Amino acid sequence: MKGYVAERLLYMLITLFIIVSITFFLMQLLPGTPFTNPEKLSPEQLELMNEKYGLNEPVAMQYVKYLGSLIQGDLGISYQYEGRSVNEILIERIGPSFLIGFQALVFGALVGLMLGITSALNHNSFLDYGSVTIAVLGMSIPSFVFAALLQYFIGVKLGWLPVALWEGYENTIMPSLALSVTVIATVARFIRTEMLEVLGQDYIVTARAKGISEKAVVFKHIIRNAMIPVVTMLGPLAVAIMTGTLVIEKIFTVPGLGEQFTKSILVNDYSVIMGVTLMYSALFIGIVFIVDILYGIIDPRISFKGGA
Amino acid sequence: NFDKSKETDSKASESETTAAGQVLNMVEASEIPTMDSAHAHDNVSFTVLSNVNEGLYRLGEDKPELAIASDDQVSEDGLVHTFTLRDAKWSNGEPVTADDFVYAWQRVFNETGHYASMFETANILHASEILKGEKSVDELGVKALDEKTLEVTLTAPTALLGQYLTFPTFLPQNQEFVESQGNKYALEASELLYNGPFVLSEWKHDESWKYEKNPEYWDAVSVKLEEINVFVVKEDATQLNLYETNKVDIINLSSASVDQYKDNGDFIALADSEIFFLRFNHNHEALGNENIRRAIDMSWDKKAHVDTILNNGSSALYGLVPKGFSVSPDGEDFRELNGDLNADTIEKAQEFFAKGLEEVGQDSVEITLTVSAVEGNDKTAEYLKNQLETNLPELSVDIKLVPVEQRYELETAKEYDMVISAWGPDYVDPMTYIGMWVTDGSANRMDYSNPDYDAIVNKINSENDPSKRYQMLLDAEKILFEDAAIAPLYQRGLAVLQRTNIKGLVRHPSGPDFSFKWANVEGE
Amino acid sequence: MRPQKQEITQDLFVHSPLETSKGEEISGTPVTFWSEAWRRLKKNRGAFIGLITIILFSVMALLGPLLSEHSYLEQDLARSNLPPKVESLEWLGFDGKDVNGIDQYEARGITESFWFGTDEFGRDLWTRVWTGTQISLFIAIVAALLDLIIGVVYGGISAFYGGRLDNAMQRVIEVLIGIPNLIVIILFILILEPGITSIILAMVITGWVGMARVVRGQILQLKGQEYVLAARTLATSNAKIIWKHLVPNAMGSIIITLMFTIPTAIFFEAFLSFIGLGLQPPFASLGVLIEDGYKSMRFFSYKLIFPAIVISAIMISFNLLGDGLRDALDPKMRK
Amino acid sequence: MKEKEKLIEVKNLKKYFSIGKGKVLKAVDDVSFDIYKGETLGLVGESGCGKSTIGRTIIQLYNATSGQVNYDGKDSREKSAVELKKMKRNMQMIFQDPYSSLNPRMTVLEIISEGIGNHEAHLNTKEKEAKVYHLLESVGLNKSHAQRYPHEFSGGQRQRIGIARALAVEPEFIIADEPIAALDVSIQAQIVNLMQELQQKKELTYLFIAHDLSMVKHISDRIAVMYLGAMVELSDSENLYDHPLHPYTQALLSAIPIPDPKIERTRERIILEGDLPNPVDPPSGCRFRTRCPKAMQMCSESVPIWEEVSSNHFVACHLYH
Amino acid sequence: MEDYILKVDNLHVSFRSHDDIGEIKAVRGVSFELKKGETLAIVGESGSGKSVTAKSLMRLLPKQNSMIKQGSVIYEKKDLLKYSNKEMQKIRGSEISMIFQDPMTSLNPTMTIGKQIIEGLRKHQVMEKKEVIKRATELLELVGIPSPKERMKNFPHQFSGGMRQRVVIAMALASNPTVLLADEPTTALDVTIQAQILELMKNLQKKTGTAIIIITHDLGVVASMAQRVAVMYAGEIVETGTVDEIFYEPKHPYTIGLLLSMPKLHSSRSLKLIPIPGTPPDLGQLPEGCAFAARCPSVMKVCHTFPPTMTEVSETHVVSCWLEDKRATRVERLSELGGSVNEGKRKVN
Ligand SMILES: Nc1ncnc2c1ncn2[C@@H]1O[C@H](COP(=O)(O)OP(=O)(O)OP(=O)(O)O)[C@@H](O)[C@H]1O
Ligand SMILES: Nc1ncnc2c1ncn2[C@@H]1O[C@H](COP(=O)(O)OP(=O)(O)OP(=O)(O)O)[C@@H](O)[C@H]1O
Ligand SMILES: [Mg+2]
Ligand SMILES: [Mg+2]
Repeated sequence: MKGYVAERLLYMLITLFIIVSITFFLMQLLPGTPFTNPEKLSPEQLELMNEKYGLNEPVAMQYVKYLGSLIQGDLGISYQYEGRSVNEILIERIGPSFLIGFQALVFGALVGLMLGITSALNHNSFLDYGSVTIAVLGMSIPSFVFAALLQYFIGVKLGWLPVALWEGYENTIMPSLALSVTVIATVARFIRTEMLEVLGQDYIVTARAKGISEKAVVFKHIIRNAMIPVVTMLGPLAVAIMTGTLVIEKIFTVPGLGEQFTKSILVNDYSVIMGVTLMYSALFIGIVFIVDILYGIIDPRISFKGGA
Repeated sequence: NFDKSKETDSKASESETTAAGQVLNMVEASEIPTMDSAHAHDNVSFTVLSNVNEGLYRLGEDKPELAIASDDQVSEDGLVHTFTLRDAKWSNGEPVTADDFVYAWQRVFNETGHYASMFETANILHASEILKGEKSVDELGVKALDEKTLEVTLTAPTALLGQYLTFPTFLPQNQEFVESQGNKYALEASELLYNGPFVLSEWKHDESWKYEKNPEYWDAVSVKLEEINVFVVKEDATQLNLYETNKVDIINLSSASVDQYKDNGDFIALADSEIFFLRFNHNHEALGNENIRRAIDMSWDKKAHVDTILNNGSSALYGLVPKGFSVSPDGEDFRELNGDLNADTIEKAQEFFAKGLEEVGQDSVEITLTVSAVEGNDKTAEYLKNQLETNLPELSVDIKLVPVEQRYELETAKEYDMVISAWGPDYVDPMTYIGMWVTDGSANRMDYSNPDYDAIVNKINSENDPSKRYQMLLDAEKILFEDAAIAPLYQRGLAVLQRTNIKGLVRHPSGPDFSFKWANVEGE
Repeated sequence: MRPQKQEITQDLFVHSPLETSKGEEISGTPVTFWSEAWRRLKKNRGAFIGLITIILFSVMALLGPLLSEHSYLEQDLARSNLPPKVESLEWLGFDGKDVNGIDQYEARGITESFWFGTDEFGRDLWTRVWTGTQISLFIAIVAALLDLIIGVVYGGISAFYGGRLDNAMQRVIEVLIGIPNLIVIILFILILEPGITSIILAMVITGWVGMARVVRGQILQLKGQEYVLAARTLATSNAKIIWKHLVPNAMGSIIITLMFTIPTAIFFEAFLSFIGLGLQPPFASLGVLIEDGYKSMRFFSYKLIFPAIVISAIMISFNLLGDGLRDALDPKMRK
Repeated sequence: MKEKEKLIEVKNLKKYFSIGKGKVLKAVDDVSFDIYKGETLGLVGESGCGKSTIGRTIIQLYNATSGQVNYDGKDSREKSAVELKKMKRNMQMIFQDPYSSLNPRMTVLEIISEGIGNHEAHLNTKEKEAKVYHLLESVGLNKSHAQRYPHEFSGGQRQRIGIARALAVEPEFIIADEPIAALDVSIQAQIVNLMQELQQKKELTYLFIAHDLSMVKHISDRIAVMYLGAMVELSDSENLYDHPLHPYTQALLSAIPIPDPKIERTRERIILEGDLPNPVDPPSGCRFRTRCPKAMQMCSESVPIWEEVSSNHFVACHLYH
Repeated sequence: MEDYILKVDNLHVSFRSHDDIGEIKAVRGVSFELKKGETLAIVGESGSGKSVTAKSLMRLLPKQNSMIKQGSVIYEKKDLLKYSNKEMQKIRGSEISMIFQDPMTSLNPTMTIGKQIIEGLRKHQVMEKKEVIKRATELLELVGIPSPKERMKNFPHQFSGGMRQRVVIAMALASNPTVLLADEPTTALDVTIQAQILELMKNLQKKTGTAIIIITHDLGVVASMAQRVAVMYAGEIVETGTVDEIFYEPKHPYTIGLLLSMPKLHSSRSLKLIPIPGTPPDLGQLPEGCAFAARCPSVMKVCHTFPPTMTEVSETHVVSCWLEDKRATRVERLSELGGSVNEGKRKVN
């Protein structure tokens, strides 16, 4: 087990290194400068600024320098927020993204689970189609539309929750709800499929034969066994939504990472791009690893070697 | 994560009763990129900086006013200005001294500030040489004669110095404080000093910031607002929803919502000074032809475009300098004086086009219209394409939508046929527009070159007589339009919802968006 | 067939064997895999409704624009922002009245009816919605198919050969996911000219990864099946084993995953257009129409509602059909 | 019995599986035996003792860890590619599970002609079809079944399809890996009869793997008994049945339920204690000693040798040395 | 004769087939009774409805597509088929328990062995947690699992097939059921393990007096376990009798065929096995008359059109076959064809 973890960690580092390197070079090819408002910059001024930030050096040189400071844990300084360190920005922004992402994940997983269970237990009945429709609506109506509707009806018309801003816990509810739509769809769809599979297994009949209640059968026996593909899908999805999503954060003014990231790419904020990429892929690779371990916990038959 | 939430809870309830108390809540579409005046280069930074700090001059309601300087003595030849400073204080109790200006100004060069070129524009002695690296920063034409006296030397006299000096790049900085903060300077509200009407009491990055009245401000008696909360809200619909739920008091309306609110009492349509126009690539086979360019400029319905498509208070533009931006020494608007240029019927446009085609020896023209993916621009492009193709049947237009950054790149590299560009003024003088088009000017980006135009711009820069100068500015614009060098599209307008009890809020056509100094909430 | 109530008489008690071969006969006519699947698909109400809806919408996407006299790019500011109006469907809200209850047609003296209303350019939304449906369906389906092909091949190879190759191929996937795909897409579209082809290719560059992961998981499970061993003892080539034995049996999961790819592609295209990397105006996809409609959803809600209904209906249908297909193709569900 | 000609020689065959974390599972550990042309060799033993592994190693689905398998007197590892292909054709396998060994998404025709296509690429579709029809008839199915899918068949019929698939490439040697274990008793008889008929008609050699001694005895000339990766006894079937030597064989024989209530009522069973030990970590010495009713001191100390105690009767047990 | 504890009367069970073409009549009029402490074996080909019969006693058939059409299952004077779900849950696993066919798949792979045993115990007995654990450990010990305490924490995949089947048995026995339904409890196991398990069940029965219904198609198992046998074919019981009656005087051609197709350890190799030709009928499209007619060597004209009636051969022996009809004199009986059926009997005598 220890050896396995060490081996995986090594692979993870190598993968990260490759990601960072490729991203670094690709990023240099993006059009434009990292300086905002270039409209007003004269070529001479641009030259001076490039020199100041070391951007006129050969790319290879910049790359070596970047790796150098990266090893010391320094992600550099943002261009669009001049002077602010990327480390600080990341730490600040990841919190809100993570919070709403996590809530969305938990809520979405629960609702998705219920929809999925309803679907599977009533296979090919109208309850099934109904649940499928709700789940699919979640993925076919874009989340920004859903978010806007939530904001308007719950925030403005009913006044139950604050429209936006980031002032207290109640501000996290609507963005989490809007985000959870995707999670609901994913979980519901996969739970349904998997449960149909599990429902036909002998051990479910065995469990029923013990005389335990139907609820216990579903929750203790079926769900867990239907969990594997859900976990496979949910892992990357969790990373994606917990590192922030552009639209939801924008609509609900969540000071998160998602908006930041897209913007940093569009305005060539090199150091932020690199920082977010690094964090995102580290999280992703980490989650894949955790998912692999989770497989073993959910289904003890799968040894740590597993992976899918 | 909500370590801050508890303290803000009480504030939140306070702000619910907006406009009760001298509190103003508003939104801004972006975070403050920087609070270091040496680096600042965008409206948000400018707005915040000019409300919490003050330089020699500040922007008044329509012209620059003396601020930290109580007096501005000009030498005979107009080259030396001697400023006498008031007894103003920094927020840490230190006095604001002439050295603070010298330090801050030199620092702009040391820090390679984005707007170092403003010193050149303002004719400050040796600014150009320092930028080119020919002279050292110490040689900049600014000197502290004593603690309260500052001497500024110019290369040529300019009537606009006061105007220039309102620009946030010219704000003072306290050397001792700046140096004590090291590279943390201006990163947080607490890592800054203030000498303006307000202090930044709270700054939550990408979330909100808060101004509070500065009791130490020399003119504190004129300041009525106690507190201004600014929230970062990037989505138009969210801004509107916040306004409707009384969370904020002022917002800009997106064009989609204008129809719904234009009869509302809070609705205000304001003219802005940002202009949108078509840059033509003058190297282009067809677009190098003056008549073709003129035809394009004339051949479409600018009015319908602003009224129906944009529908956000923007107005059609038939010139370079926008309406309501600059007045002549006689008090007349620049635009009124020069009238609508290149405005004529479609038939006329078709004539020009036919003539142009003949001149370039082609039957039809195919051009690409490059547009950056900024809201509104794509709509303009769609309309333009349709209009041009309908009215000039020999012309076909391909829209090329590109990311924002790429547009700048294509523009500077002159890899376009026709591009939708925008320009916002840096200071309140027509020169901020006229100066763009000199041969090889850095804002030209279309290889337009007319020696007459260059000559007149040169003359304007050294002309001291305001009326003559103004006439030359008007003439310059005419030359530009005789050449049909560009095709103006529209002058941006703002559709604003603002609570009616807010008075005295001053909006500026350039630099900072607002000054809060004179604002108050009525009914208190 | 049933004999009349007959007496059991003595003469019935004589030896009377059936033809011997009959014992081995299977009753009923032979049904092929696909015709059987099709028959069962028809029995599945949900799937059938889904299929019909998809066909309906595809037909509308092709014919819809022809039903209106206006083309999708014909502008006329005089008739801009007209609410939807259909004669005889006024009771359904197709009455040409705006939010303030003013009949815009009357107010502006327009006699023609625009079924889905018009946009600010006065373009007929009916035509635009169906043209958009055409574009979106095309992009989504082509992108999904490419994802499918690449993902299946990649995942199949990775899982089938296993070991080091698998390990390496999985790391490649991680790298691909790690590199921000927006960067890749921007670069890609800058190299190619913007347009449908480059949008599709750009989406496919990283889009296939999900499919590859799913296929790999399935094939890892399937490759130990005895029929695979049997094929190997018959000296069947590896490619043939993957293609004929493994992939068809992983179809269920592949279909479900495909159903997720399609909406993702549609909205990703809209996002690309939004940042200037997508379709060039005046073309509009459903995604772009929804983005546009969203901005003015309060005052001109019809601009959002129609494209949103179309896309939701299509997505729900695809998913119902997908579920049905999964069931129909699943040998375990067969009798 | 006519002069015996060795078709397959298995010498000191070992097959280890590494199962991660440095552990090795010795599925087959040093096994030697011969298979003669035309005979049926039965291979019995508890589930998991390595029967299938032997079969699969012989047919080269697995690569042996060490030891050799000689086919026609030549080590298969030394064969050229052409010879290997020929060998693959000469050997075929019938699988245990008639449900999972047929691809549910292929027609019977496709399933059976797959091998023909691989080995006789020159045949055109018509010829292939004709061959498939012929094969179907020879296993007691008919032409009309060719276009159907496996799920339309009963277990016994499926197993016949599996046999037809194996026969399609005209092998001389067939490894039948528990071909009847998953079938109903009444169907088992059909399959066994069919296999016997085919053997006579086509002079086939069988390695018949099973764990059910009564059926194995019925079909086999000789029987080999395995326990936990090793062979414990090998003899003519009658002989093995009448004079089992190894305590494990004895237990196995006594455990077979006999469909006769009166015998059952009076019968003494040797009930083995405990379960099959873990093959990752087998007992020292004789592997059977943990369950052996006759275990002695020395059983835990040394591994019993595989020896021919009487003619054609091999056994590995300390009791007989 | 009223001392039975379970009486099944005229049970009919059907399935809606997946594609709605028709009804699969899996069980058609099954009746039998079970006395205390008795073992009844139900034998029959795969698909003959044995498991469905057992599952319908427990009411464990899938709800969506199965229907118990008619009949009654009288347990302690009440009809189980009329019980509510809640009441049924009380009976299941406490008074009537069931052992399933496949030990590999009938345990939940993601739950420890201990939890799975305890789950049933806690449902039915009001006991302290400690006591429950103790009882579970005892049960494991009882079914012969060494070091049961540690083994409780293991997962099913850490057990061998034989051990798993013993766990399943332990679970079924947890509450000393009055009736135990063992659905092919040893089919998937090796003969040596099978012998262990059968021995175990016999011993337990002796101790607790549980009545057992053992379902199998292995006549060897029947011979060693049962007192009475019911032979099923295509959803019907075609013959019932004591073991000896079934083995030594089988009447139904199917029973005879079954016995003939078994290889005998003692018989010579040259004797060919006699399989029953053909395959069982499609339960969705049953022929008129006798379901076995198509495969019956002694088939008569009457068999094709009329379902056979029950004939009592002896007080305990009932057959449903036209051959037993007085009128069927001219037909050669299969039992006389295959002398080897009675081989065993001859040997013993
Ligand atoms: N590919 C493999 N990887 C690891 N272990 C394996 C593999 N194949 C078989 N084994 C192990 O090798 C041992 C022998 O397996 P094998 O399949 O040969 O047994 P068997 O005698 O055929 O059993 P059965 O009667 O159940 O078919 C078992 O413990 C099994 O778990
Ligand atoms: N859930 C179900 N849905 C549809 N048909 C079913 C279902 N369960 C059983 N059947 C059908 O009912 C018939 C009887 O099945 P059953 O499981 O009782 O057979 P069995 O005698 O137990 O056979 P085996 O020996 O194979 O276990 C079969 O034809 C089977 O296909
Ligand atoms: Mg095996
Ligand atoms: Mg059964």
